[in-house]
Amino acid sequence: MREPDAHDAHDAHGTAPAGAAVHPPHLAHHFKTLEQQSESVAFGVWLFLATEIMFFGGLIMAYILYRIWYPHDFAAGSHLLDIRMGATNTVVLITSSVTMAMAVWAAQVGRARTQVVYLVLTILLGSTFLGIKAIEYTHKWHEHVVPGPHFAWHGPDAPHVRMFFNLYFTMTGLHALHMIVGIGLVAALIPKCWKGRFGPDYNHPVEGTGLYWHFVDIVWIFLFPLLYLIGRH
Amino acid sequence: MAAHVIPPRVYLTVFTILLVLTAITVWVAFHDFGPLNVVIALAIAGIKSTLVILFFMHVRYSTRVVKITAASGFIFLVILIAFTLADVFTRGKLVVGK
Amino acid sequence: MFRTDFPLFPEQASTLAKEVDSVFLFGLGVAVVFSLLIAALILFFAVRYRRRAEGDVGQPGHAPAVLEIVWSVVPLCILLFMFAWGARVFFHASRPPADAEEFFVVGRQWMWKFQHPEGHREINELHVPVGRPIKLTMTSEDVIHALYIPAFRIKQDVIPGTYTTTWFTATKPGVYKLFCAEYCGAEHSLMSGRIIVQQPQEYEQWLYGAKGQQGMSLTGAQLFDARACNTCHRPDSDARAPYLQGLFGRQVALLGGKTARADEDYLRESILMPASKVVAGYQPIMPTFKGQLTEQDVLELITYIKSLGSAGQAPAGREAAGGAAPGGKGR
Amino acid sequence: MNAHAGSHESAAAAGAAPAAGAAPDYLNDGYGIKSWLLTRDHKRIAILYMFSVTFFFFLGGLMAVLIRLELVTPQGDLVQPDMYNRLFTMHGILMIFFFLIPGIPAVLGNFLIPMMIGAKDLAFPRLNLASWYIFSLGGLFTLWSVLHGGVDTGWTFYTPFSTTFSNTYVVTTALGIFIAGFASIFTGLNFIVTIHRMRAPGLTWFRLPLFVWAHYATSIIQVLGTPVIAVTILMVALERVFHIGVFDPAQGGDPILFQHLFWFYSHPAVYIMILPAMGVVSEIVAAFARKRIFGYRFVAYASVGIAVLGFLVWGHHMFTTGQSAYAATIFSVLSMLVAVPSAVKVFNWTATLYKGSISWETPMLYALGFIGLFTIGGLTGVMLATLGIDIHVHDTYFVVAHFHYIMVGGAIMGYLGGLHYWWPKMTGKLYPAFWSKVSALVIFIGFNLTFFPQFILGYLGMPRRYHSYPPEFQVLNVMSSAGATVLGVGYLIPMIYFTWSLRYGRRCAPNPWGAVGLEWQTASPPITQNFAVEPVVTTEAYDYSAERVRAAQEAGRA
Ligand code: HEA
Ligand code: HEA
Ligand code: HEC
Ligand code: CUA
Ligand SMILES: [Cu+2]
Repeated sequence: MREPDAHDAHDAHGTAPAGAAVHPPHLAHHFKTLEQQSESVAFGVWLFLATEIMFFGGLIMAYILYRIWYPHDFAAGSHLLDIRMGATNTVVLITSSVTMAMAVWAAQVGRARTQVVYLVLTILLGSTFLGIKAIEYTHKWHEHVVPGPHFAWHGPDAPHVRMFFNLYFTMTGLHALHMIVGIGLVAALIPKCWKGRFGPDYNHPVEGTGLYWHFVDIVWIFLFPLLYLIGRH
Repeated sequence: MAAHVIPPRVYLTVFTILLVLTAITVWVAFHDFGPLNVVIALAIAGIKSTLVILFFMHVRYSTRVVKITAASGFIFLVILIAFTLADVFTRGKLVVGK
Repeated sequence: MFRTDFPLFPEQASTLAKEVDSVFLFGLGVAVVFSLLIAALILFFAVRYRRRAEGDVGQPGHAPAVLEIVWSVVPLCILLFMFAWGARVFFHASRPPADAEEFFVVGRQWMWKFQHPEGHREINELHVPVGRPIKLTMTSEDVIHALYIPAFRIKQDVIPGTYTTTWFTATKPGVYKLFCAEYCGAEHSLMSGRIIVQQPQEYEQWLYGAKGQQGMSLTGAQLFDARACNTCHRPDSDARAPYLQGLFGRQVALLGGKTARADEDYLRESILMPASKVVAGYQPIMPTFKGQLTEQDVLELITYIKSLGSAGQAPAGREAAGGAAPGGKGR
Repeated sequence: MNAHAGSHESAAAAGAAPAAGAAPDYLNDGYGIKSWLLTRDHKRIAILYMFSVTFFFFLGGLMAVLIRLELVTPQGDLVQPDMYNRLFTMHGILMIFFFLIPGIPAVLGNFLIPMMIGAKDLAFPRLNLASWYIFSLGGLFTLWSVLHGGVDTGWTFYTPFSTTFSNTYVVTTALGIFIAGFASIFTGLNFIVTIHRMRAPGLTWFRLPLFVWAHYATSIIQVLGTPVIAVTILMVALERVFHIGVFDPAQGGDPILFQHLFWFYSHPAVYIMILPAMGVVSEIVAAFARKRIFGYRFVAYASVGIAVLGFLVWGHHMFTTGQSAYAATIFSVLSMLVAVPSAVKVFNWTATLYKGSISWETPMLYALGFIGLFTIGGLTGVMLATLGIDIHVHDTYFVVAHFHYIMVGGAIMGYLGGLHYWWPKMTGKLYPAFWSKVSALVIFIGFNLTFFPQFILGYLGMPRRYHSYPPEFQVLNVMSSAGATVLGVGYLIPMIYFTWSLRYGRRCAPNPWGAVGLEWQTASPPITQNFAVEPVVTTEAYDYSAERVRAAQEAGRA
């Protein structure tokens, strides 16, 4: 559903209308040309990403407001985040974006094995990101800043620090969820790549997934400075 | 096929720039530029995401509607934030007795 | 019991009512004129140009740009005029006059608590003198409510965690309905009350008839002692906390370089969440009083602090203009 | 828009003659439940949606009936206050999120857009089907909540009442709305891509029917606005379950932030509800005045203008909530601006009637009703946007009357007009003309009787969401309840004759109205592929020249 699949079966409606005799195998019945189809898919994915921007936007709005209201508490909360892990994760995710871009490139030039290699790399990097995130989450648990009954903060204004961590966990949690979905989408591509389905003519599933993956990367590019880099000096 | 195939060389260049920018943003965070810290951090994030959008996501080579779509998400987000903050910053500011 | 007589227009009982009604009547006029115009044109055309024969078609008309401009610009001008007029009334309604007497209102599910500046408390009922501007400073103990007095044409949401204000000058003695206009739960429709507007003498009588009441600032002062605020907030030079005299209305320098204006919200926050805005030059040692003081207590404390003088009308011997801190500590 | 003489005639001929071609119409292209539930045909999906939204409409209507019954007397005697609060909440939620927002786009838009642009289907047929399933899933969550006792927060979910005080099924309902929101997003996304990429040769932007323009504008809002309500409602759910505190003043959160986020979507959402109806009205007025819509380009731009400007005015729901007075001023002036494109539309429709050839068929009656009632609703909206007036009438029945005038008098009139106009297209059957005119009249009268008194009540100061009220408001309330009964009957009549017509209705000609839209150039009901031969368009939209109309009528009779 992330990647609106226009790859509809074209046999559903019985007899194809006259004149549609030269319908390439990857072309859904209601499109006229492969180009029309792949442009539609890319455009569709982009619209979906615009939606996603607004989705994260609501949270970012809340975050900005409270950060303006409670600067010290947010800085105090932020200091507890491990900047090395955050930075490492940024690098990991950017690298995964490159491997994803390379996978799309490999599809465009029709190299099946290369595609698979890059997609596997992307999955590995994505998993690394999630692994590091999981370690961070456990640290936070031991530091008693995970929202819930376990939360404990020994400083002034615990509620506002808790607000920081609530937002931190909601935002990074939703981001991680998107990562998981992304890994699933990439994994779903691999069998088809292996069989050499994608080439110069037909590669929009890879491209669409790639767009999604890069978007998730962009979200992190913003989350990292917003969450980790407050008042460090 | 979004016809244009971007050579891997471009990806590697962008990748390098992204890494450098990440390093800069971390470095900046540990130095005090006053209120500029936030501005710099967000500006760098903006540049990084623009690079990703233009090259990794091929928007530089895409049709106009895709460009507009990509931009519109951010524009409407800015509208949401700007108007809401316009309220928050001026709340309770109406001076008594004027 | 079915009433056959019913009002079509609400009573006007405040200075604001006339203003609101004038804009309203203007808006209504615009609405009626344009609705009738459109309806008349539609009906006229639909009859006049009804289809007479099966194969008839309309006469293709050319749309002159002038026409489009006219029917965009004319409504636009009317609209901007309405906006400007409405905004004027609104600003008038949002800015209490400086000499308004301040009453306090606390809303909670599902009742209204009022307190007069002299300290008298009422529930679901408020006595006010006619002809004097009255400012209501309001907060809520639970959810959002809204104080609505139709005859005065005022309405303002009452929000937990912050203060909102509204004001009115009643013009006619009488009893007026008070509603809660913001949905607040099961008995939202029963959260109503009365505003009793009296002649000033009557009002004074009523006030002094209400026995055993003392001024809010006095109860506030007692609380200030009872809660040991005065152990830190003292006038002497080795006090651990800023002296609060002349504080109200001033710009306060905060830790971290920002400043804040010491209004009601600031005072409230300073008492309930002291660490969120720490005064420059002090340690954040003030304990939070959240959960220990009722909204009522907080209001009384605030009234007391305000009674200690405010910026611009500082008590003798201290100057507010220079910003020099009482007790020599930097602010 | 239409196919020009040469090629469209071949299309019409091929499609129109059921006997001539091999392809069966879409209703007969496969039978059985599976052929419906797994269909990817936009027309069948539209029908699925039609059943869903009709169901939700009557459920919401039933609650309206109970609301009006309760309000016959000033005391709260029919139901408990708790129950009353659930009734209006569920009424609002069902009507808005499950009836009107999907209503016209997912039913009429879904059915017609591909045909109007000469395409075989929407760009993403599977996504289209998925969106119906997603919508149904959201509906099930909401129904589950209704059956277990419902929600009592008002459809606006204001915090902190909804997050910390209500003890009803807020989370499940919120989830229902969250899920249904994605259906709306996917529909919008599908439309945008389709309109951009799938137009028939020769069909340039300014040859598109205004119905398509209106849906294009609507889709922009669906795509950019809906995610914000999704995340907001998600935060409400998180707040209820994990107490994340973002909207809870007790934890330093700001309840007004919730209102900003909520209205950032929900104001534009009112245009999701009205723009498609405006599109319908443009089609009907052109077809029954046999005239090109006056100022076509201005009407087209007005749709997009409303959609974009509509994002800048949300604060007008918050004038008295403690929002800053400066922000309120900005929002007020912007609200005034958004009324201008609406005015442009109303004037252009009216001007279209001038020297038209107007026939008083049922769809036209509904469309004219729309124009009148929308004008009243819109002008009272402008009064609400005037700051000085809103302090008095905010959260009173004046507001209730305003939005019912637009949504019931406007949008539903538009929807019903559209159904009556395209019913022969969708089903190939005719409904009884007499009864349909009666229904239009009954609905118009019942509607005004129901909601006009509410304007007066509102200005008198009767707050909304009131289970009981002071006795002096009774007469007007009784009038309103009486009107609602008439209105309810009015809605039942079409329900009956539409159902009747499915079985017993006369088979209609492919083009019973002699309309020239591309959707009328093919069989009624259309074949699965819509057109046997891809149409080529060489003329402007609404080319109601005498020859075209005669040709259309002849082809129609064939
Ligand atoms: C389909 C739905 C729909 C539509 C289209 C509109 C359209 C408009 N609405 Fe409405 N509105 C609602 C649905 C809708 N509204 C709902 C549901 C609520 C209540 C929500 C809740 O709290 O539960 C509401 C509430 C609401 C409020 C808040 C009231 C309050 O709670 O205090 C306001 C305030 O500004 C407002 C304004 C407007 C305006 C200015 C328009 C404009 O777009 C109207 C423009 C149209 C015209 C102006 C008419 C045509 C013009 C002419 C004929 C030309 C002549 C014109 C002039 C000379 C001015 N609306
Ligand atoms: C699309 C949106 C839509 C529609 C179509 C309607 C339709 C109707 N609405 Fe509603 N309404 C809202 C959206 C809508 N409403 C919203 C958003 C609110 C605010 C909720 C809130 O405050 O949170 C609201 C609130 C609202 C109130 C205010 C409640 C309050 O504040 O206390 C009232 C009161 O009269 C009302 C009445 C009606 C009536 C009489 C109809 C009629 O048009 C309904 C007609 C339909 C039927 C009657 C059903 C069909 C017929 C039958 C089932 C047959 C049997 C019936 C009879 C023979 C009588 N509505
Ligand atoms: C343990 C000492 C202590 C007690 C007890 C105490 N305060 Fe404070 N208070 C402080 C200090 C220190 C500050 C300055 C730092 C800060 O803003 O937190 C302060 C600041 C304030 C301020 C803001 C003053 C300014 O100049 O802006 C207000 C108002 C206030 N206190 C009110 C009260 C009230 C009312 C009470 C009793 C209910 C109280 N305080 C009890 C220590 C105390
Ligand atoms: Cu209190 Cu409604
Ligand atoms: Cu609105």
